[in-house]
Amino acid sequence: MISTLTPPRTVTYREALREALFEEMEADDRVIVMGEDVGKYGGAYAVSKGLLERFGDRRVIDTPMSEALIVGAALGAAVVGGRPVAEIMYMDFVTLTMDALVNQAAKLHFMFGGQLSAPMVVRVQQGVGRGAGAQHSQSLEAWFAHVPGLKVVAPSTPADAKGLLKSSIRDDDPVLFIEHKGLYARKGTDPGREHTVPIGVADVKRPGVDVTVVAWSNMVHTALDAAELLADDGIDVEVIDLRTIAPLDMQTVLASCRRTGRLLVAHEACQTGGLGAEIIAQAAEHLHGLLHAPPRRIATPDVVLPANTTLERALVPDTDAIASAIRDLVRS
Amino acid sequence: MISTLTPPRTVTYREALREALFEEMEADDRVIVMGEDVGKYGGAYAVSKGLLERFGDRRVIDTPMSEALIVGAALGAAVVGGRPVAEIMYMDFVTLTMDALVNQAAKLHFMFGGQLSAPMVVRVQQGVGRGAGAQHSQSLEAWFAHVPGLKVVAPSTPADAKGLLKSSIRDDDPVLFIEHKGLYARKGTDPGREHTVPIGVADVKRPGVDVTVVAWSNMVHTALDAAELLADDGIDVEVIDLRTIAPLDMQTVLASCRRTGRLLVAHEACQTGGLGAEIIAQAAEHLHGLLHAPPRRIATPDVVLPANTTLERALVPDTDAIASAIRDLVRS
Amino acid sequence: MFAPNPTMAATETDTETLSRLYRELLRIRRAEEGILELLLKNKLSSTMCHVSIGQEAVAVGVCDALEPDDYITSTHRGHGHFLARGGAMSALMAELMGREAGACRGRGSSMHLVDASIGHLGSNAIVGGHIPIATGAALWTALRGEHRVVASFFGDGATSEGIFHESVNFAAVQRLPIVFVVENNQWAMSLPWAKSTAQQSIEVKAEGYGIAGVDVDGQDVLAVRTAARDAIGRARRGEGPTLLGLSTYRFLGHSRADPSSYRDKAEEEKWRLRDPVLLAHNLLMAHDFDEEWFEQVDRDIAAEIAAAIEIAENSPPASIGEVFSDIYATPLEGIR
Amino acid sequence: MFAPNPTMAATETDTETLSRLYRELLRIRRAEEGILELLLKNKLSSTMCHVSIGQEAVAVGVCDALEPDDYITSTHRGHGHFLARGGAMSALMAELMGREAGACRGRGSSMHLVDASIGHLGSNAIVGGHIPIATGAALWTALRGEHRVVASFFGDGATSEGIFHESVNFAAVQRLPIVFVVENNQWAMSLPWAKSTAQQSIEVKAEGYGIAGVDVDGQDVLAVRTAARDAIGRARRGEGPTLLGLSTYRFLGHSRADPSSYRDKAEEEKWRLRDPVLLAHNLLMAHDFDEEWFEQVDRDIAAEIAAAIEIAENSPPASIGEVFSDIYATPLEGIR
Ligand SMILES: Cc1ncc(C[n+]2csc(CCOP(=O)(O)OP(=O)(O)O)c2C)c(N)n1
Ligand SMILES: Cc1ncc(C[n+]2csc(CCOP(=O)(O)OP(=O)(O)O)c2C)c(N)n1
Ligand SMILES: [Mg+2]
Ligand SMILES: [Mg+2]
Repeated sequence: MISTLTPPRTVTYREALREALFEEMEADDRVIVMGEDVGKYGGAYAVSKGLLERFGDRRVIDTPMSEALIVGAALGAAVVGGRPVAEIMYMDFVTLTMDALVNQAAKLHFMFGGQLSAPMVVRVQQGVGRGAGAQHSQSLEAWFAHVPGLKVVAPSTPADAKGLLKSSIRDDDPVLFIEHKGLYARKGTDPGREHTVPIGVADVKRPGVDVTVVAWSNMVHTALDAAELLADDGIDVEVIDLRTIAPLDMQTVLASCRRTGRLLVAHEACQTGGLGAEIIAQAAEHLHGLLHAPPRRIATPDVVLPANTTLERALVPDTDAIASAIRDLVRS
Repeated sequence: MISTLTPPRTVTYREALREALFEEMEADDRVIVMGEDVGKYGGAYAVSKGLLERFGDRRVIDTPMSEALIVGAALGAAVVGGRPVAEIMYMDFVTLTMDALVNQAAKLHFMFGGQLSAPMVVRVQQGVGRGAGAQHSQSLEAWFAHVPGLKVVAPSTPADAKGLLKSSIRDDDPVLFIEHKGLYARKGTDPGREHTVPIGVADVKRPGVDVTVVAWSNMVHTALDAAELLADDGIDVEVIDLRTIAPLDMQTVLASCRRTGRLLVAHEACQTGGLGAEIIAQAAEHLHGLLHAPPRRIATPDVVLPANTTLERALVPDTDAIASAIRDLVRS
Repeated sequence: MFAPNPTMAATETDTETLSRLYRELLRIRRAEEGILELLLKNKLSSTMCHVSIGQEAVAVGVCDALEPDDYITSTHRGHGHFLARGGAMSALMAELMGREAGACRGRGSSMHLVDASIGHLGSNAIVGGHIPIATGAALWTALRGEHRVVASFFGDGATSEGIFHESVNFAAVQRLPIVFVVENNQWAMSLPWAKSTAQQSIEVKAEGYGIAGVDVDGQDVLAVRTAARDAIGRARRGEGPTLLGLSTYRFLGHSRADPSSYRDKAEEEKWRLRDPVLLAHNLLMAHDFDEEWFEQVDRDIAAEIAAAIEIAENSPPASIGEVFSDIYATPLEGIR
Repeated sequence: MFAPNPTMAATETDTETLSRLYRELLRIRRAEEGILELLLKNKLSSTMCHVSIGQEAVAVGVCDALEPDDYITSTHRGHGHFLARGGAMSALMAELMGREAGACRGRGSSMHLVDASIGHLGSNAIVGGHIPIATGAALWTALRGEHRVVASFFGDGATSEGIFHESVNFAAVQRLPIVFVVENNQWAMSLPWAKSTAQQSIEVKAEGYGIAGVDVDGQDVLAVRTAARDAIGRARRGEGPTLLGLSTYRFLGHSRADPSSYRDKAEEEKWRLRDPVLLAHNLLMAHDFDEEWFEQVDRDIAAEIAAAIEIAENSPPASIGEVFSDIYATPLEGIR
């Protein structure tokens, strides 16, 4: 279809994040950015490029290699009035920050009788795609869905990334903001300046009637590709992008399943104990007798990820694997 | 029933653990114990009392307050030939050791092409019961079920505690050994010297035909008490004690559910993202159409635990709560 | 390293200050004795309770040197820090008894005290867990040019935690306005200071971070106050952090269940002679404060504590309903 | 802190040693140049690859001072440590190319090298993650009275990690036979050493832990070797750990994608003059080694590398099947 209108601007996921940071820092001088190599280097995945030059080293702080301190100090700054956005370079290094996140940030508001709160964001990046190996490729979102007091988001598109980052920065609770190394270069519509996306609301990225596929982060695109493939076979797939990992928007998921009668959850994290388990469990609890087929998960098997792009590709569910899982589901 | 036989000796859970340590240390001089206050103090929950006196300070090592080091150094000792048993005083402090456990110990065998292995045990203690509050009461086993390469156990009785600790020490992989502060004083049959319990095998603690209840650690006893209550009402409950958290023995669980047609998982960890999700999910995947009622979880709600025994008691599922959940399940 | 000497040095003759400090030392001592009584009567809501009896001069000397706008963070052994910073006696007692009138509305008990209105940013049950929080508060206040100072109290044991190192190192690089107060009571549970570290001088440790450090008699409230004022002054002038090493002693067990059987009785007795309350008392006597004055202080304190316990007892127990609604500061529609 | 001087000190005239060291320096240099070529040809199995060009004297000087039974642990920038310790060239190349003949059977790539048979306990992609492992190995070997020594290599950046502190502190308290080798290449990605810490002398840092420490020219392979021998000797004699500070420089970017635009070109050039390979070369020339000798060394090394790459290319790619069976060392019945 040819149009005479100017096409909407497109941006990459990386640019969308950077714009959200720029705009929020401009709008609110309490917003600061801190982490390893976030300044002149511009962040390991180049998200914070240009921030130092624009906002100076009082608001864009290169820290020593001290992950626990980064999150703990962000929390301290948040408690006394700041709105820090801390960056932890790889999700795998979040292992070094668990006390600050889990025992401190998540608990502080309740534990201290509501006197303190922690308006902070911790940006991390996870997932496969670079053969980065066992210690640089893990997807660990499920842990944080099991920590009351945290909010956790994992956007899949530039628009959602921008909108959710803005909402996360404006939120008064600690938000773990999960990016994916495979998404930074992905393009999408530029949602413009004032776009926000509410935390806690899933998004139907593709409506369909035959089967509900739930995914988040990079896996949303694999699921959408699978859905395209299957459209040719006359299978009409609904793809739900969770967007928020905690708190889960199960209303949207359950409503969809009630319509389609079939549920597949696709995720990159290893299967056992992944977030898929929670989604399937809630579906089983709430949809007894309403599903036409057993609910299913497709996920990376319970392995240690090799630093080897060939093996990596063979392990993580791809378009074909998801498509074939959906076919099985629809047939059964 | 009166018997003329000598009754079997009983031991507490604490004594059973201590005996396992004693016996394994006597049998194998590669077994060492390390952690905070494990020496003269005998451990915060008195499990290692007497070990220092018997084995000396080369095999019973009081460390500084350095949790990450404790687990990391245990790993280092394991790699070069030791069989260390490290103690982390509260599960909540495992947050400080996640790199060593998750990125290192769990991954090392595979990552290094099988050249190295990590025959080590990390003993921790979790759960409520002392009004110990948000940072000393968490149950976090679900995180570790999501980490390929770890083995995780959580025994509920003295005999299982002893048998599993021995198996864990003899195992060539890293084992997270989860105790519960409410269990140490609990008495049970002394299984004797050579008793071991295999990792990865659940135990039917009470056979029954009407409903399957899956629990582990302290919650097993609450479930058994609930089962006793319900026996009077003619409801015959099967209680499965998982014993091992990872790898899960779902064969035993699924076989039971096939017989009873009803499944309840009871756990102390907060509900969302807990291990109950995985169990329900696998049941839903494998038992479609075979359950007479929706599978159910009963767990602590998604809250930050207060340091207040009254509130604590009101939040964590007790015998009555489990009994009434079972009643609902049987009726539906 | 500091070697304790038998008497308190009368380096300061300002008796107004000294009497204020004495009153505060005794107030904390009596409050904790009161808490131990409540504990024996089973009136506490939690089984966790660590008193700081013997260590009061640390809390009192440091807090006396702070300005109202400054911040503190504190430990599992934090009753003294809370009171010395100006926390209400009733908020403490009610918290320990699990009441709504408590500092944390009865949810935190002994290890979690807080009063944001006086810059008390919370005590923490994770040893070392609050040190980066204090550092972050210092970072923020420095970035804003507010001239506030943060004092972070922690024990000798905490210095072995990685987060101590990361925090001090970062504060040093950024020259943050923070005083790291090492409340060195010689023991971390059963671990003596000599087994916590092979370098027992805090001053030398500080050099390893390129910052100021001192080893001070932590039983001498005047010496503590003087050293704290120096450190706080440096911080406020933008000269960066200080490691303030204060040698003190925990007179009782680590927690209520601990008979300290790992300690040498002679060591205990030696330190008992250096009771900070007694030392201040003696110095006041030397400055001609009379029995009547001391008795009046006793009475005032006893009355305050009794009133606080009464307020606590009349306060409703912590509410279960808000356990659910208070998890998030910004609740979301989506939550169930 | 060490200030680099323009030439290498001929403190040692043992030309046999010097020629051995030179050969090893060049071997590592050429191997990494070869790796960069493979990278450009897209022959590596992973996108992660950090070369140590410019830093070779650290690996070579330290490893030369170790005994066969000793242990090392290494970093994300560990090709040099692996080769200097005696790892096979073909195991390195095959690992990077994702082949079964690789050190980790093609599963680890550049950041995970290992060879248990020569006491190489693994390199690590978590900065600092291996330091406690090294410490634990030292603990074990000390407990057993084995007289082995552990050398743990890590960068300047790693010294800010909490686990560095916990490890050094514990090793100091226990007087463990370990050498903490600070491979200080002045930068942690874009962070200069001066922003990593306010105390840039490793010797002074060591005092903070109550252990020995030295600041040494890390471009002078003889100086490195001498300091390492001292430290290893102390460790082996039961005199405890050393912090061995070696000043060096990474000539290229942090990783392949990094143009190091945060660095001053003048600084880079200054350090280029202190190329460890060149310095050793010059010293050998001063000791009358001739062109022919150098050419022969070049040829030997080129042949070794070519042969290694051929072995790698002929090795089957890492097998997918064992990704499942090799998760546990003791597989269990119950696993699915
Ligand atoms: C991270 C962490 N590890 C262990 C504990 C258990 N614990 C509580 S207090 C304590 C000793 C603390 O020693 P120190 O820091 O010297 O403070 P003190 O109790 O002497 O005041 C220990 C081991 C804890 N609460 N947190
Ligand atoms: C715990 C951790 N934090 C961050 C990183 C990302 N990272 C990899 S290398 C590096 C810099 C390391 O600096 P240094 O220790 O000096 O070693 P160098 O790279 O200079 O050899 C960073 C930030 C990591 N791998 N691990
Ligand atoms: Mg102490
Ligand atoms: Mg470096």
